[in-house]
Amino acid sequence: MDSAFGQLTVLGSSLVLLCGLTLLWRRGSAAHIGAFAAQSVALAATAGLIAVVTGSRELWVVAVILLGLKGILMPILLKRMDRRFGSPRELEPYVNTATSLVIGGLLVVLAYIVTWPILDVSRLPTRAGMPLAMGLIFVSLFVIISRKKALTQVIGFLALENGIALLAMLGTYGIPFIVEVGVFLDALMGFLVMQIVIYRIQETFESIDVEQLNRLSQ
Amino acid sequence: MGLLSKIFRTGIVTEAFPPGDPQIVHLVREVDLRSRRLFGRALGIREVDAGSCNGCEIEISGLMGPVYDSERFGFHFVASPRHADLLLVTGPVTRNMEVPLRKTYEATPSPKLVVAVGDCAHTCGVFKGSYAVAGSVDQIIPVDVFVDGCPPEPADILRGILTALGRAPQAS
Amino acid sequence: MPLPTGYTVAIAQTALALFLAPGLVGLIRWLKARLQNRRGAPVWQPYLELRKLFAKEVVVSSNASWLFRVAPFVVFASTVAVAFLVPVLAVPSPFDPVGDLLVVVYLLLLGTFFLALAGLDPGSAFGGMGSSREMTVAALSEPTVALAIFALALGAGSTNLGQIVARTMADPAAAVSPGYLLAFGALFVVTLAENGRLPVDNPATHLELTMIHEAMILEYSGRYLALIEWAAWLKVLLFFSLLGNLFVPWGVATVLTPSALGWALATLLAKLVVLAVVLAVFETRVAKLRLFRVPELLAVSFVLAVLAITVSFLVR
Amino acid sequence: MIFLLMVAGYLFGALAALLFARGWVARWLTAAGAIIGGACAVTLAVAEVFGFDIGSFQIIVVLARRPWWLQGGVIQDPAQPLSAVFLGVVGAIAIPAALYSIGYTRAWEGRRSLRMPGAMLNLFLLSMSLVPLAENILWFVLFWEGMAVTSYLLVMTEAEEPETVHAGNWYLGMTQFGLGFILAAFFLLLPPDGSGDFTALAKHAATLSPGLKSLVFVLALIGFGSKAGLVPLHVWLPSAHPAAPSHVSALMSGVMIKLGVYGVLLFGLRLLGGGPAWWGGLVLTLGAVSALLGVLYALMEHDLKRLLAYHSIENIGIIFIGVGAGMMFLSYDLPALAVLGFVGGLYHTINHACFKGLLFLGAGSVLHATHTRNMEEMGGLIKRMPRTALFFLVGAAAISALPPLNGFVSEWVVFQALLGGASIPQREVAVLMPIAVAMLALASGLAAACFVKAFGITFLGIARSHEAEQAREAPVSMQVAMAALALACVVLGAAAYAMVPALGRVVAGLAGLPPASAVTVSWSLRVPLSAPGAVGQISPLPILLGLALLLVAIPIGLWLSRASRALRVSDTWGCGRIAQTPRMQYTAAAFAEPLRRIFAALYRPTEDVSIDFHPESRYFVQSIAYRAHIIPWFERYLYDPVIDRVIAWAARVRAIQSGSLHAYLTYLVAALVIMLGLLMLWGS
Repeated sequence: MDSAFGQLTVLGSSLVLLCGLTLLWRRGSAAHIGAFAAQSVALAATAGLIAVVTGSRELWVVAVILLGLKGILMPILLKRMDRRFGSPRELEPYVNTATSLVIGGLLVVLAYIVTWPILDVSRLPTRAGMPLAMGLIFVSLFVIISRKKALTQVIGFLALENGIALLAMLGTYGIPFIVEVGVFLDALMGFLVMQIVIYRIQETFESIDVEQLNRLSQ
Repeated sequence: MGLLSKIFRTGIVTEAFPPGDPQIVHLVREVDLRSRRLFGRALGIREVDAGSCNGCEIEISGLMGPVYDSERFGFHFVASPRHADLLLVTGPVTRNMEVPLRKTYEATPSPKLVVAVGDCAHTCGVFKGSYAVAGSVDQIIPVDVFVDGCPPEPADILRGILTALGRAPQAS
Repeated sequence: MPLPTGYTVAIAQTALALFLAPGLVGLIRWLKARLQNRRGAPVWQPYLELRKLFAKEVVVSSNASWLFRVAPFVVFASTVAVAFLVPVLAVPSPFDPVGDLLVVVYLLLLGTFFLALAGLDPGSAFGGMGSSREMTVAALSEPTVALAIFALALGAGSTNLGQIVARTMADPAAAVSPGYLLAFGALFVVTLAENGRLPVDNPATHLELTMIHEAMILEYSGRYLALIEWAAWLKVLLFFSLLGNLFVPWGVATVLTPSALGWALATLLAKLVVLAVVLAVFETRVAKLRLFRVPELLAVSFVLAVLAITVSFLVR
Repeated sequence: MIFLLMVAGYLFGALAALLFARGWVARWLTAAGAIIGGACAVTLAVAEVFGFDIGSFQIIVVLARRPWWLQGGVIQDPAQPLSAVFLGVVGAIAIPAALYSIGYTRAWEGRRSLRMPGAMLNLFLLSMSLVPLAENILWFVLFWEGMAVTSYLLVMTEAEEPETVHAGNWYLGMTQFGLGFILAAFFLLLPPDGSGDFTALAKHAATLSPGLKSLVFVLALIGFGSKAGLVPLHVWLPSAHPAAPSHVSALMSGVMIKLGVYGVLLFGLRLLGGGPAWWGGLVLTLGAVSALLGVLYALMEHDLKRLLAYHSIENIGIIFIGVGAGMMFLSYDLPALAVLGFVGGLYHTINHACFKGLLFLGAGSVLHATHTRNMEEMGGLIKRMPRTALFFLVGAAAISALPPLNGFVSEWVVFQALLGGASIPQREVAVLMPIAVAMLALASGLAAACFVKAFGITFLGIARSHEAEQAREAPVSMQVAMAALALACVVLGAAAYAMVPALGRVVAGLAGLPPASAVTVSWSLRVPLSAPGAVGQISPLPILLGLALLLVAIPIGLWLSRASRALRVSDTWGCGRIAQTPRMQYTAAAFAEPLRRIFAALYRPTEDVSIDFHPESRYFVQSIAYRAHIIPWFERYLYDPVIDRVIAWAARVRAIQSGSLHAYLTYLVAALVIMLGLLMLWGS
């Protein structure tokens, strides 16, 4: 029972991580938004799975919120934002795609190395998924660093938030409900702020290539 | 997903031969029987444009499309004359294409067939007598069947190919 | 009635693989034609093509050397040799200790190596282009294959195919473990790349400049072409059997009774059909990648393999 | 006895070259000496490794012990099997190389005397044979230097070429640089009583602190790594090896760099007795990086011999991957896996000597026939040099690790060792193994691509130059030499049943590895090759026989099924173009173009295309010149700054350079006084 549960959580976490890696692979905004939506759904499913096994009612609520907010609402908002700005393609990133993917793989390995000490002491059946969550955090950070388009960076930020949520769920069977909701709201606020900033960038530079911001320093 | 549902909504579009043309149906059956012996109902076709106006090419590409779907008879267009059993030649043979046409014929392993498609290939059409034209296809390489028309319809081309198969030497 | 011995079964399953290979490719083509709303050629079309090619004359370039004439035989022999090693129907085969998964991979590379050389032999620009691209793709898919093997070996404690199959059968939970699924994903992408399927290479293209596999064999005709085509089809079948029998081993016979073998044959056919449907739908959905985006696809499969390994380390 | 005969053989060869200098007598006698020496070396090695008693080693010990300052003699009693392996490698390549030189040096008649090259060849072989037999510092360093100097002189054979001089300078610089590190490592190990005996060193090393041991190991790794051609110490190799005559290139690439491997094993296992895991990790990492970078740079080469030299870096990398994995397993107390790693490394050492020797001899035959090393000027040689082509093909398949040849079998053993890496308890270390597996797999895949290019562009297609059109098959002696090595590639692959256990015995007992009985494989067709610790099994011989059987069976099957037998010769298909010219073929540069673009981050390729248009119209091109360059990272960013710094410093020192003899004598005296003063201070 325990091992099957553990396997399933690892599977769920792998899916969440793979969606994060898709951000590095694909170039189109539509693909990025789709990957993010899929990631959120997978995350919600993992949360639901843990909720079923642990019988935690709070986690149920979290799963539903995740599904509604990140799986459905945010992708719609993102799509709307995407439609406002012309160029649907990612600009040539700082690191080319194949190299990014290999770096992504190595980051996951790194995540394993740094979480091993935790895994050795943890007795939770969900512990095996934690390195993957950590990997997602690294990968999302890498997305934010290496991609130029503001929209991609926003998605990277949201994926990062997903990674943190996943890590919290796996590591503690769900953090206190109030904290979770707080983080969600934070993320939502951050998202809205970024949306406004992107509009401003777009208006000022007629492009959402964040490299344009370099011109501010001149 | 959208693509898949569209595929299923559309359904098979390949047309059966028009019922009013019993001759073709008969031909198909007959040739099917005969060609099975030699080309085993698997025919590689190499198209050679020896100087046509591309009218015939448009009809030939219709042959490959879903409506006529020549693949159901086991005909497929190949990328090299080495893989081909039949050359489908169009247009009057221009001086520039004379040697290439001959080379293509040479490059094709025997047994091989040649079908000349379109009026130009047969008589040089309106280009007859031009200084740029070397002659009709049969003046350059041996032709098994001519398909007349300017341009001929895909069904005619198909009939021509089938006729050529009927004339093919039979393997023992 | 005495039971068939291991050797009989091993030879029979190789013959079966050779026999089924054209049918499998015919099925994929038929499915793709249906997905393009065409009627398509019948499933047995490739058999007819083979028969025709064996009856035809061979035309050899005047620039070609003996290597050009030997290469089809090497390609065919190496692929058939692989067919002896891959578990198609029953495990453990008496040939199991002869070669493990690494031997399978490198024997296939042997065929690719000779085919690429044959592409360069007649001195045509297309052949060189095809060889260059084929070797590039083959080299870049090598690390993924090695890591997928590593992941499988970690789970099974062996690189030998019989052992991997036996191990997965003994522990069914392993088949749904993330490590296996990720390795499966990685190997599936490699299957596409190694067999020249979309989105890496279009098996139905007529445009020389977009070709990979086809460009190398433009010069071949008659029985040589037949051998090369048959070997390529057999390779598809072998990759499918690997995917089907290593990751979902149920049905593979472990005892050589007629009923077990019959059941194995039935499940094998079912697995092949399922994979053929998956491949046909996938190929209909995707467009061919530019050559210089192929490494990105292979990098994806590489990352899948890396994940498979890191995950397997923990499950161990 | 046999040992003496070996020494005598080499000396005889050297003497013959000095005496006769030219003509067939000189060529034959020089080669004969080397062949006798090589044959004796092989006999000694085989006897030692496979455990035949020929009672020869004892004699030498007595002879060598005589002078007091030798302290222990040349050869230990009983000899180290590890030394025997390397001795055997030297001998095994010496024979075909010497045989080859008979035909190869014939082209020198009238242009060049055989005196120096012939004598140096034999002395080079002698010193290489003696390096692994040396049992104390003095002898070791003496032979090591002898090897360096003789090989330097051999590289300089064609000193009239400025390129050769440049290569020689690099070589001399790097080899002396390496020697400095080796000496430093030795001196740190020197026991207080000053005995330079290896046994004494090992005993003294056991008392050293771990930090000092690590320092010694790193120094030795740098020193021997520079000889082996490990990245980033490899820069001399691609220029020095091709500059030498081809049979010498074969010896340098096939044998000499292997002594670097011997040095690392000598220090790591015998003298220091194993160490912490990071030693192995360092060796493994350097090996993996060398393997990958070696093949990546090889892909960009169009000079056949330079391409092969870069592949030596790759293969040394593979050997070091095996050795490094072995050292890591040893430190984690996984002896069975450790044996597997070392066996893989040693097996690949032997195999690489065979196929790289073969490939260099093949490249030499091509050079001999076409007078160029540039692949872009070759093509179609398979028709004019069919036998050379066949042998080169065998070597190319072996180095590409294609079954059933020897390269595959030894790479398989290395792979198996790495796959066993999952049993390393420390997981953050264990992740090194899959990374190494991926790099090794990529390297071997790229090697296959590279050799399709090397063989395909050189031998296949149409001749690209007049020289290639006029090429003629190599003389018989050269063919025989290549045939022997090609056969060795096949046999060594099939003989894995004997080689793996024998090599297991070789490393047994070193640094706490388990005794020989732990590694046993019986000789039978049915019994697969598997070693303790390995996770898989293969049987190379049935693979070989099975492929051969299928290759015979398929044509028979075709014949029986009455498939058409008609065959017609026609033009190459080129979409109907009128005539084919050699320039329509793919070139070496074009072949590697996709990979150059894919690995652009490493190569940073720059292309420059200049088109010469017809004066009347820009639509007609008269000529196009295309040049592509890649950035030589190591030369530009590692060595050039250092060299510049040294030259700048030297310019400053030049101030004391007066040209006056008196001044120089004053410097000497001053130095002497300072040294004595220091010594007195030390004493008190």
